[in-house]
Amino acid sequence: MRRLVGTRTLILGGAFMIVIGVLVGLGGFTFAYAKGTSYLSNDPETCVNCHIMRDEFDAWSTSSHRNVATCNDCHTPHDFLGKWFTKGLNGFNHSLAFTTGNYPEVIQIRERNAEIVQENCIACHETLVSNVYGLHEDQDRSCVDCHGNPGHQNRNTQ
Amino acid sequence: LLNINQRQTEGRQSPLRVVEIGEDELDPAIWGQNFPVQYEMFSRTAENYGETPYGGSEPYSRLERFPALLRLYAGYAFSIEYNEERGHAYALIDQQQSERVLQRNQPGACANCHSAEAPLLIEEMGWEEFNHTPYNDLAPSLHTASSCHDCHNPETLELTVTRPAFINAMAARGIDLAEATEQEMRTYVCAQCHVEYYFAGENKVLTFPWSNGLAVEDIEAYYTEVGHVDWTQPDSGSDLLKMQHPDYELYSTGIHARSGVSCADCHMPYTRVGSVKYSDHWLRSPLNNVSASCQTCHNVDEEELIDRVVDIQTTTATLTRSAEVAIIDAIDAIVAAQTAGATDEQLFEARALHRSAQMRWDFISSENSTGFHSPQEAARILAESIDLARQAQLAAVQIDVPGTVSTISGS
Amino acid sequence: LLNINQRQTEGRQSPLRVVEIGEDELDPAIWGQNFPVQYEMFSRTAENYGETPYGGSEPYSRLERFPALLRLYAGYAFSIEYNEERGHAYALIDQQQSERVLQRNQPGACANCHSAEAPLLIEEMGWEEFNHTPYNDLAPSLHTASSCHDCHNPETLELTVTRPAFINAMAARGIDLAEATEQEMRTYVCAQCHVEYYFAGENKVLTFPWSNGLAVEDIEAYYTEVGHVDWTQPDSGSDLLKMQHPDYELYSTGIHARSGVSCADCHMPYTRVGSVKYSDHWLRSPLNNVSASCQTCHNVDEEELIDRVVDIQTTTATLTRSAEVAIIDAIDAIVAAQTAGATDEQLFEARALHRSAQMRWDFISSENSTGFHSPQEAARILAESIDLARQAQLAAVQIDVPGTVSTISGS
Ligand code: HEC
Ligand code: HEC
Ligand code: HEC
Ligand code: HEC
Ligand code: HEC
Ligand code: HEC
Ligand code: HEC
Ligand code: HEC
Ligand code: HEC
Ligand code: HEC
Ligand code: HEC
Ligand code: HEC
Ligand code: HEC
Ligand code: HEC
Ligand SMILES: [Ca+2]
Ligand SMILES: [Ca+2]
Repeated sequence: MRRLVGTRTLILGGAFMIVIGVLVGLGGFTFAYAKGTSYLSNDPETCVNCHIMRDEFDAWSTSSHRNVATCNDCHTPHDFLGKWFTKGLNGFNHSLAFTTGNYPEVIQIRERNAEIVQENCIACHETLVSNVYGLHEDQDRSCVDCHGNPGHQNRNTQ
Repeated sequence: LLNINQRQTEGRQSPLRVVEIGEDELDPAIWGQNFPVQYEMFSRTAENYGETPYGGSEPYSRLERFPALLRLYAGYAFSIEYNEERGHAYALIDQQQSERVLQRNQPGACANCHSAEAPLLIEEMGWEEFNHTPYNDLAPSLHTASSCHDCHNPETLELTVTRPAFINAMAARGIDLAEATEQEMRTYVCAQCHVEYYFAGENKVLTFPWSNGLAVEDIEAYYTEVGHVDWTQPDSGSDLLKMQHPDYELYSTGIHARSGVSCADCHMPYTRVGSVKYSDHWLRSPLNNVSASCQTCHNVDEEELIDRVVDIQTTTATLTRSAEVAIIDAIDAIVAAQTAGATDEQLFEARALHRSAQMRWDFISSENSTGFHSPQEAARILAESIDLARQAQLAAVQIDVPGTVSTISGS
Repeated sequence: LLNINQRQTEGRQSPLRVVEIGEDELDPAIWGQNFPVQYEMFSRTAENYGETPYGGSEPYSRLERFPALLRLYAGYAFSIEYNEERGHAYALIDQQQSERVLQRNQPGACANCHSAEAPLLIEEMGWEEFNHTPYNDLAPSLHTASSCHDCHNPETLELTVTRPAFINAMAARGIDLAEATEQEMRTYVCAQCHVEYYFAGENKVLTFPWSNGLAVEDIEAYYTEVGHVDWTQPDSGSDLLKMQHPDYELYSTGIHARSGVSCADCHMPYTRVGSVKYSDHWLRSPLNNVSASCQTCHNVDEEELIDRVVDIQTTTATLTRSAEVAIIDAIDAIVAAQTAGATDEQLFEARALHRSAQMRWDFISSENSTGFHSPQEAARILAESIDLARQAQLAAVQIDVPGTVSTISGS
């Protein structure tokens, strides 16, 4: 079971610096792929500019959420700054990984991104889960433990 | 997760509190005024939803269904009455009306898991005093079967453990309950009662035999170390151990525990009522509620999921019957040797093997999931039980008694 | 399993065909010109990646590691040499160099699963003829170990089954291979060889004993019906059955098979090479490749996944050793009874029980996943093996032979 721990803190300055750093990074790493803008768009297709995202895209397009949530609805924070900060950070990470080809055989979501997804689940399903998730300060249970992968359905437990 | 925490606060306030629930409030109906949905669900534990292939809420006599038990429990209270268990609503009355209580003097220790009054009485009387006071003397102060108070902090409603035996046993295992995650608490609240136990010493102090670990071998080692014997079987003369509902212990060895799945995940699945999810407080067989209990994690149709469970259980049940046959063969052989004049010294090995075989069989037979909580481990334990029982039988039939000539075996 | 099927297409698209592959082309190197990646991977089955806790590609002697086998296989070829199996590249040479072949005359039937030439020779010589021709006479025409041709249609590259024994056996089960789904074919191609078999009748026709079903009881019933005996063990005089690699049969009773997971899903997982996913043709232990083999479906870290496998295997291995002890005790008892002058008639029951016990033990011992393919079923079968072996021992020690007086057992 995945434990969700730690809290996300956004320091304005830091965020800006990274975002800038990332834009440079993106330019440098993936210009050749001409996908620098992928992370700045809300269109799922743009994620799939990287074939490596194909499995998740395919799984998403058959998931219960295909009509209700796009990649960014789940994978980037809903608040403005956090959104651009995350797009930047992921864009940097993934572009780097993609360019160097240095990433795991089976891609696994990172802790920080899992937390973001969790927040987004709750953001959309707040009323429904308010009762059961209102009980404790240290919420350590991931929705995905039971709901497999609503965005993808590419795990056996789905 | 800042904004989550904010929501939690909202969440915690959402159910409007009609009454202030006192620290010592035991009556579910009072709690129910603040939490009508959970109360309504919890009350349904009084409902009989019928039998499942190996479980369910029909309190049939296990002694009638499995006559072998009469022989195996001979001389012990369980041979008088032993039924399939049912919902929490019956926790107190089923105990009070059991022939095991009516015909035998039981200690107050029995009340630990069958009465919501237990924690308060323990505070009042003291731990040891509570346990060794005769059950019948305590009886007048026992009114509430299972209550919200067993598992919840009346103020915050957070999960909490209220039973000293569990707290002591976890301490003996070196586990700090203060560190427990919320997910672990969803199992620990159940592990206060759904576990193997015995009454230690003069004061009949309720104790869980966990200090060596939770595996059946660890539990046997513990009982050997403390020299515990539950009863001596009249015909075989073997000093035996009785296992009771080691649901938590068996579960702990299974793939679900390993995957972080808690008791509550399957026995109290979230259920949508209106626009909100609640934990289903109707504690029962998941086979009565497969869609909520299993299908969220297993995207498999209901029929197939039930088949998976029942196939696992049928394998366990078949091996359980084989173990019963083997143990009874062993008892017969021991009795025959005795009749032929074998001495206690000569019978020592056979009886020791019989003890080991029967406590293993009982560990699975008395566990309530018929092996589902840990399929391979249940089969392993029964395999060992059978092996030990047959060795007991062999030891007995090969005893050299005056009037018979040495047996011919080379082994 | 959705995404697996999706990925399949990817792999197949890419390759441009450099050469035309003839219908009877066996040489993987030629196929490799069109499919260099798969060829390169397949060639690695010649690599020794070492031992895993219970498997791996180190061809150690199983007889040295488990000396009990010498006693259990006494009088049969497997007591001469029997090693841990390794990669497909060695399929032919390991057979040719095995003392089981060098010291015993074996039929051509042996070549069915160890040589890519088999299907062509069968076409040429005829099915029965191929099987009963002495292995040594066939030897000169056997050159290729395992080939693409075993599993693929040379033209379309679709999966295809090429071995008559499998096709006949599935027909006997009433299964129409023409109806097989792509996912089923990902298991069937393996089930051509990774199965229990025997040589039927004078012509030594390779046959899989499946007409009653795949469970060990079904297989035993089949052999009893046709009155098959693999060999008579010299010291016990029991007519025994030898089980060989029932990988497919055991797998079929497991939760993975039930969930539609195929052999190829775990032993040939999709692997990214550059931008394309290929089926990893380096057939080996998944423990050597957990991330691709398991993590696609199990979102659990590698170490934990390995622990889960090894724990299941350790339980199986422990029970397997217990069964060996029990069976050897039975053999000893039978021998002792014989020495004491027991008649074949008196020994009939003990020997029959011995046969049933040993074929069950061998079913799990000779299966190659050490129980992982179906954990609970493996434990169940070993439990029965132990029970039957101890009953055989009991039957033997209780035989009434001239010169000894009736035993004292009441059972
Ligand atoms: C530049 C190519 C590229 C694009 C475009 C791309 N990804 Fe990825 N992504 C990758 C690579 C490569 C990885 C593997 C990185 C790793 O796991 O180390 C990855 C991993 C991930 C992960 C799991 C690892 C983690 O950091 O949590 C998530 C989630 C993810 N991508 C989401 C997205 C979303 C959402 C989009 C579209 C907004 C997107 N990706 C677009 C290349 C890309
Ligand atoms: C952008 C808003 C949004 C986000 C983000 C979102 N959901 Fe949903 N979800 C919905 C809506 C709208 C529905 C109703 C769709 C329907 O009924 O077809 C839904 C349906 C569901 C359902 C019921 C249908 C099913 O899939 O069984 C589950 C469970 C669920 N969501 C879980 C989650 C989880 C877990 C997450 C986070 C991983 C999540 N949702 C993220 C909007 C969202
Ligand atoms: C312990 C398991 C578990 C966890 C953790 C869990 N859920 Fe659920 N969820 C369930 C079950 C069971 C149901 C089905 C309820 C029913 O059948 O009435 C459900 C139903 C839902 C539904 C669909 C309700 C409907 O019927 O339309 C949504 C949406 C949902 N959950 C969202 C979430 C979100 C968001 C989280 C994380 C905050 C979460 N769940 C965490 C078990 C879980
Ligand atoms: C409804 C919410 C939701 C939507 C929409 C969604 N995802 Fe995800 N995604 C998740 C969750 C939850 C996980 C974590 C899965 C897990 O932990 O098993 C995840 C994981 C991933 C991963 C990492 C692989 C893994 O299984 O950990 C990638 C890559 C990814 N998503 C890409 C995408 C892309 C690209 C899209 C749009 C086509 C998308 N996601 C749409 C919820 C979503
Ligand atoms: C993965 C799901 C799962 C988990 C986790 C689980 N159980 Fe069960 N439990 C079952 C199933 C399935 C049965 C069999 C029900 C039947 O036979 O009808 C069962 C049976 C039972 C029964 C008997 C119910 C009856 O029908 O009489 C009890 C009591 C029980 N479990 C308690 C527990 C406790 C305590 C825990 C945690 C320590 C636990 N269970 C964990 C699924 C689960
Ligand atoms: C450690 C907790 C615990 C203690 C102590 C305990 N019980 Fe129970 N009892 C349970 C649980 C859990 C069940 C339900 C599971 C089962 O029946 O296996 C149960 C079920 C029962 C039942 C109903 C099923 C049956 O056996 O007929 C009776 C009657 C009963 N107990 C009597 C007693 C008596 C008498 C004592 C004292 C000698 C006692 N209990 C001590 C936990 C406990
Ligand atoms: C046998 C143990 C047990 C008993 C008795 C019990 N509960 Fe619960 N209750 C739980 C568990 C487990 C949860 C889930 C808590 C979590 O996941 O944090 C829960 C959750 C709750 C919640 C939080 C919302 C929800 O539905 O998840 C409320 C409110 C609640 N219970 C009220 C009650 C009331 C009122 C009673 C008595 C009528 C009661 N409980 C009896 C174990 C119990
Ligand atoms: C204070 C003791 C106690 C606690 C705590 C407790 N139980 Fe029980 N439970 C019992 C007793 C006693 C019975 C048997 C009642 C009877 O048969 O009269 C029982 C019966 C059951 C049954 C059988 C119901 C049926 O229909 O056969 C299930 C399932 C169960 N409990 C699950 C749980 C779960 C899950 C938890 C924790 C969330 C839990 N219990 C916590 C004492 C307890
Ligand atoms: C909170 C998630 C969750 C719930 C609820 C759950 N399971 Fe599972 N189950 C798992 C996981 C995780 C595994 C381990 C295999 C894997 O990683 O998928 C598993 C494994 C299994 C297996 C294969 C292992 C074995 O013992 O043979 C069966 C069968 C199974 N579950 C049945 C059930 C049934 C029936 C229920 C309901 C009573 C249930 N599960 C409830 C998550 C869950
Ligand atoms: C139905 C297919 C099949 C037939 C027929 C067959 N084998 Fe095998 N053989 C296999 C498989 C699969 C393996 C690898 C798995 C294993 O070793 O258990 C193997 C492994 C071997 C090995 C290497 C491991 C060891 O046992 O030392 C030898 C040698 C061998 N076989 C010899 C023979 C001989 C001799 C015959 C004929 C008497 C024969 N095989 C008939 C399928 C077959
Ligand atoms: C032991 C059986 C076996 C052998 C031998 C074998 N393959 Fe395969 N091959 C498979 C399976 C299973 C698949 C997956 C097919 C599917 O899922 O439809 C596959 C798939 C393929 C594919 C499709 C693309 C892919 O990678 O999934 C190609 C091309 C291929 N094999 C070529 C070869 C070549 C060339 C050889 C010899 C060097 C070979 N195979 C030997 C079993 C085998
Ligand atoms: C034509 C017969 C045949 C077919 C078809 C076949 N195998 Fe084998 N396999 C063998 C033989 C023979 C060996 C043993 C080789 C040796 O030890 O010399 C073997 C060995 C293996 C091993 C052991 C490798 C090691 O490192 O120990 C694995 C794993 C395996 N096969 C998997 C498969 C899978 C998966 C398939 C189908 C996709 C398959 N085999 C199809 C005959 C076959
Ligand atoms: C769910 C995954 C899974 C499936 C499906 C599966 N296997 Fe396995 N297999 C394993 C694991 C894990 C092992 C143990 C490897 C070890 O011990 O190192 C194994 C072991 C083996 C071995 C021995 C490998 C060695 O290390 O010597 C053979 C041969 C084999 N399997 C063949 C098959 C065949 C044939 C099938 C289909 C009929 C099959 N397997 C299906 C996971 C799987
Ligand atoms: C194609 C999907 C898939 C693959 C690949 C796969 N599994 Fe599973 N596994 C499952 C499913 C489905 C279940 C049944 C439980 C469930 O529904 O989650 C399961 C159950 C299990 C269980 C619990 C049942 C048991 O036998 O105890 C274990 C352990 C397990 N898998 C380990 C592995 C390992 C190790 C591998 C790799 C060698 C593997 N699995 C490969 C899908 C898969
Ligand atoms: Ca019950
Ligand atoms: Ca091997």
